[in-house]
Amino acid sequence: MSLLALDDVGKNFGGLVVVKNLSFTVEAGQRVALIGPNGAGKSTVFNLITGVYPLTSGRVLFDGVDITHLPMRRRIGLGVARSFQNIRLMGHLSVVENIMLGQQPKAGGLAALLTPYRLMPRHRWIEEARAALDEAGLGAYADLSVDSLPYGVRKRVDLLRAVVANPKMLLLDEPAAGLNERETEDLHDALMAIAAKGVTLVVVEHDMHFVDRLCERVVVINFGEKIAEGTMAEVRASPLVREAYLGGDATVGAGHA
Amino acid sequence: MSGYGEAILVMLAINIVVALAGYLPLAAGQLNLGIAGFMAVGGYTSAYLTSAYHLPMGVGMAAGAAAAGLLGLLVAVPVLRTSGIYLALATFALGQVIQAAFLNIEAVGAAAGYPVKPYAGFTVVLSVAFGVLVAVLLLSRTRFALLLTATKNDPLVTELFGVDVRAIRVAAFSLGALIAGIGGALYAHHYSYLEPQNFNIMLSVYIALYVLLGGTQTVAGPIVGAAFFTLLPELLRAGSHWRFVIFAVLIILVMAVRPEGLITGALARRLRFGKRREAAS
Amino acid sequence: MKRLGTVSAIALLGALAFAPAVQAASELVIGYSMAKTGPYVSLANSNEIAADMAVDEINAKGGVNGRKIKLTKFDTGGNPKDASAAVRRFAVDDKALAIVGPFSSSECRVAFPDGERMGIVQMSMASSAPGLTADMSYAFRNTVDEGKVISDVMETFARKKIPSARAAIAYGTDDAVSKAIGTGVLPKVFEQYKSQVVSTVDFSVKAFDLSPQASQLVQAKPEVIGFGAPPEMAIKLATELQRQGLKARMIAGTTVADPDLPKRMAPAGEGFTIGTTFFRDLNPATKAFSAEFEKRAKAAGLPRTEPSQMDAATYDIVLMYADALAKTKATGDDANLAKERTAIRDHLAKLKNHPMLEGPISFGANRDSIKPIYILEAKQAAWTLIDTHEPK
Amino acid sequence: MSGAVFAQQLVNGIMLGGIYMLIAVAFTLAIGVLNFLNFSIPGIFMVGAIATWRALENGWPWVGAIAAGLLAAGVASYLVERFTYRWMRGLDHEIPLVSSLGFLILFENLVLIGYGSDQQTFPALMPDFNIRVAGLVIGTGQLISLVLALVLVIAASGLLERTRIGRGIRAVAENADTATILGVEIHRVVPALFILIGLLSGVSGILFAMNYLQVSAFMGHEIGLKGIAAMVIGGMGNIWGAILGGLLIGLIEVLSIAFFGANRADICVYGALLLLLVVRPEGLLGGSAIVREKL
Amino acid sequence: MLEVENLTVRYGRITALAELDLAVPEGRIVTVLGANGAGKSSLLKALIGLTPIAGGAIRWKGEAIHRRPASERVKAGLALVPEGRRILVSMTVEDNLKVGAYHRDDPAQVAREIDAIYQRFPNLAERRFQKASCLSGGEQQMLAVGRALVSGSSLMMLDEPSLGLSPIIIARLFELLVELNKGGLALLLVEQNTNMALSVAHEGHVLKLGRKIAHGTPQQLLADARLQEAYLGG
Repeated sequence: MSLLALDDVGKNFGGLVVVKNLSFTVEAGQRVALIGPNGAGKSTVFNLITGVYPLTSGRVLFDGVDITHLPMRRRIGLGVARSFQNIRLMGHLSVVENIMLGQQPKAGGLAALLTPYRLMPRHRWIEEARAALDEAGLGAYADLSVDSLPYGVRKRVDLLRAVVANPKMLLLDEPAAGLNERETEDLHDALMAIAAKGVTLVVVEHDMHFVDRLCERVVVINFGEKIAEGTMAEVRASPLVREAYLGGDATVGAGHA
Repeated sequence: MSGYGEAILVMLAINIVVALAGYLPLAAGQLNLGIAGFMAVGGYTSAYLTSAYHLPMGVGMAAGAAAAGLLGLLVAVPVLRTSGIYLALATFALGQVIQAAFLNIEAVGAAAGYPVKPYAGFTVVLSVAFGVLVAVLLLSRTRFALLLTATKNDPLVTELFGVDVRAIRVAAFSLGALIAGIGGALYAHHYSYLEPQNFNIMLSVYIALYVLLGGTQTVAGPIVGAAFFTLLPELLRAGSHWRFVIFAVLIILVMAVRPEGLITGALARRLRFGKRREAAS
Repeated sequence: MKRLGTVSAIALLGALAFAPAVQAASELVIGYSMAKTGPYVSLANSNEIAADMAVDEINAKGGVNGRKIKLTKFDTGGNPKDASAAVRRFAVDDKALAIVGPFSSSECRVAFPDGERMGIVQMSMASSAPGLTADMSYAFRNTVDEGKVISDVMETFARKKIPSARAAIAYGTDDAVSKAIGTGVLPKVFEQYKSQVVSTVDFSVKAFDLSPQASQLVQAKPEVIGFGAPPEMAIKLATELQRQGLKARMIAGTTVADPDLPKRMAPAGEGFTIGTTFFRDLNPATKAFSAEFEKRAKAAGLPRTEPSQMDAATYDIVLMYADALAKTKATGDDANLAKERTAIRDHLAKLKNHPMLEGPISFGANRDSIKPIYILEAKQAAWTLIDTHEPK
Repeated sequence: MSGAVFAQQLVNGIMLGGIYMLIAVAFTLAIGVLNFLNFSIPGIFMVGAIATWRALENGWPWVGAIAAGLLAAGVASYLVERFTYRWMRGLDHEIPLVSSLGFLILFENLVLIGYGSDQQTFPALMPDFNIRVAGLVIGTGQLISLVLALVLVIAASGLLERTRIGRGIRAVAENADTATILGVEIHRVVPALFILIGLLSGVSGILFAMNYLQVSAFMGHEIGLKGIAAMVIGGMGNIWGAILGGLLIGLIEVLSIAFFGANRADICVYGALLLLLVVRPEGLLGGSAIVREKL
Repeated sequence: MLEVENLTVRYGRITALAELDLAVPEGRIVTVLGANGAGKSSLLKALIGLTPIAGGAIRWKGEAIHRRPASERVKAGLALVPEGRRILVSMTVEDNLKVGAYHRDDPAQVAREIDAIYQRFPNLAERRFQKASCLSGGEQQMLAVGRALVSGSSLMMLDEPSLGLSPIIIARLFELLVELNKGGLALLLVEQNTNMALSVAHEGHVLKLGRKIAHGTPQQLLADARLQEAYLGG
């Protein structure tokens, strides 16, 4: 059984069709990319999976459960986590506190909510969050405001915050956008390490080189519809994909696919 | 200690309690302009139970706090369907309705006011206020406080980390109402007299000002704000009637220079982190 | 920054906590709780002139018991919490023997229990809400019961055969004194004088639009309208009644005793009749007082220079205190403070027909004063005295 | 209650509503365009009336005194823009609110120092300023202010709808960045709007003084609170909503006083506001208020 | 006509554009290509004055304009059709066009030009008094172009005009752009739709991570492997 299955999913905003008859599945442990030109509806797909928007039609199944009508927070409880295209860290919290927010899905309970952990410097939440930061090489930033961090670091904190929830599936919205080559390389390694722990990755990304190296399978959408699916090489060969990206009749860059 | 000093400390203590009542919802991004209404509920409940049924003052205060908290819970559910400026206006309307309601309740004297028998002196007021402060400080060290800040910062993302944002908001609002009830009960028993006119919109507005001026990101914010509003007019006493003019100018200037309030989370962190760095070196 | 804040806050608290508790031992200290800022400022800030006048007169004559009187002042801004702070400062820090004020009923409600706990006399010059001094022993008011005042007005109407068969009541509903007059005093007085109450209207004392109330009164066509609310509301109602075309005489107690009122509501207020406890042209003493007051008020740049009933009451309170200090041989020494404060209370409680500026003053069972009531009628933008009721 | 009195009460309510309208429009402009709950408006209202009163006391002719009042109100509002909104654009919505409250306290206390807390008598333009038809008394002053309120609001609405600066204001209201790239000078449009808000508040204050023949430092409080209620009931940001809201609040207030007594009037007025906010936060004429943000 | 020299744009510590040189001669169509995050939008925002620049210079008709506010740049003849079109949806179609002519003082001429736009886009004419929110995506794009036209500009900058439009509408849009260019209007076209953009442009620049990696005529660029690399990776 697939970990994630979108079944004939559709989404309209007013009269505007953003996602249409979209079906695809992701198997547990896979690394899948969702690509497509700007405005193709990729982020909307993420928002439909996490429940930010209600579906207009179709179903979403996760880990065997029909989550189509579950509220956002319940889906997260099932093991979905995501990062954000425009980094959405909490500016009023420190780095370590942002990471601790990521622990929320597994913290649970009223007692956990009301434990004055900040008076207990050895409390396991803090220890865990610091350990996670140290492991990611971000330990030095732990007590700073996120607003004061360089962009690359903020991206990594955003990712780490999603990872500490121990999700079964991680949705990454343009993780490499705005990173330089070095940082992109580090990100690749970090994601491979996460995947090695059995976490399923679904990535929206424009850097095709990055996608090619990271993902085993690619789903291409344009105008909210799936136009191709397969390995990166297969997808590159598809005339529909070339048209979507480069427009017109695709006669570009011979020999590069 | 001098009599005047005691009187000012009592005022400060009560103002800190009500500032904390305004702080909890504001920390979750809710501007409650009806705090005075919840104070009235707490004050009148405690006053009535202790005066009409001769219950001990402690029981009365607890009942007052519970009544205010319960009312907060009851109104939070419908009122928190609104947000931002709508919530501020809804709570403003709520405060006006509560005040007007007490003007019509003859059992507690209506417009004539209600004398309150059991007296809470300097020590009682300061101990209760200290207790509230400790409780809020403890609360501010919990995950609940973390979620409050996150809810204010970015409710959507907070929800995406599995948090029931609505429940957090309702809890913050009701807890604020409960603390306001304690503040109202302290007022009632210390000043021995309640009248609905005391709990007007300007009181709510001032309480909101305590918190916004002090800063909504740490517990120190409302305390500094309440101290600013309580002590500054006293310090300016020499300037007699110019004092409120100077005071108003200071409000405008402080908000211009530090729009996030006098004490921000970043500032508090910098101090803490700074200390740690000093210790390490 | 935070540490700096904490440090300065502590320093500030320290400064407040150990504020001036020092005065020359040779003076007898009286506290004066005044409302120089806040909602009552224009009624209350002229009181200070009267209080200073009284002190100056006493000290010019060599003071009391060979010592000068010293007035120590605290501005409450009309705020009950500050009135409470004032009592504490006077009683604990300033070692005052007695307190002039506070001004409003709301302040008295809070300050009187404090004074009771600390055992120090306070005497209000303006508070007239009913029942404020019940269950107390140190709380005095140099004001009279509104029931007595309004009853005297009706008495005068009966004597002078002014028509009052059809009566109406208009009162403020969110102010203790106003509401007590409207729901307690006026119905009883009208019943006593066989006036039929044909309409009762109420309003918020913060209201600016009284058109709905006026419309109801117009329909009822009363000959006399009993009024209970502050002077501002009297002006508003009189103006609105004139606009809607009702000619009826309004009557009221001391709540509207503002010397400038006829001028301020002219021409709508013609015939407005009130009872009050002070009239400037009564006798040589009141004329002299008014002249001196006017001089000082002008020098201080106050907008109103004619003394009000509260100004006269304040003046008399200081003089009554001076008299009590003399009679009880007060020294103001720390050791005897409590005893002397109680002696002052006991002396004042026994006062009977004590001759003062306002007339002979006594204190009744609840330590509210009993004194002559002057019935004034607004004629051509000024008050004229039409009757006097000496205390029985 | 007889029919005649009821009719008179309806007239009273509509006239009172006329007073609330202008101030509700001032609030609605600040909210609708700038998302700014501008608490200094009651202060500006008062400044306009007090300045006119002072000028009249000093023997100025009516026209000059009214001009002085308007000037004072415009300048006061411009100061508020200069020291609150301009510094704090883009921050949490409560922050300029705090500063605008600071200005309210400032204006009131300056007047308190200058002229005391007394309610001052404002001279009447003429002795009997009323129209009497079929037993109804209609205050000419109130009628004029109702008509003038409508005219001014229609003019303001026309200004927003048809003029260049009006289009600029609406463009800024919807999206300041888009307005910028279209060449709208935000640094001119926003102060212009504040001056417009100031003038509306000032006119409202002066009309109030002419109707009720009184001015005082705190005259803006009650009317300001009712104006906010009127604005919300009509729909925040909607000028015609402010008109409707003003009339409704006036009628609710007068009729609840007539039927239930003054004690219950506030419960009725603010209860209606609370109910509306819970049931239909966008107000009677407002568009949908809550838009889900984009990730 | 427009010359950009050494232009650098930073957001905080992130460099969005580094030392970019670029020129749009009179009457030409210049296109700037690149994947997401290449800095294309930042370039246009800096040119119109929405984003402050960290270094370099922007010259318009020989005059340095990079310190002037946006409103003056629009007055001088620059117009931007922003990404996502940014139609003012609470206003009518007609008011959107009039806001486009905000700084112009010749109402009669503006009215004539608006009429001309209606003739060109009959769909807009039909809905001239309706709220712009009821327009379809394609109509909104037409309105955004029309709005830029009535500003009386001599250089129109377009940020991803084909975004979210169907192929037929895109084709119509580009026909229109060519036609406008023939009428003398210079265009600076930022696109991901590479082929479409290159089919109309006189010259093109390719950006990657804020730096220019290629420049040339459409033919040169189409043959250049670096172009495809910028989009689909190596």
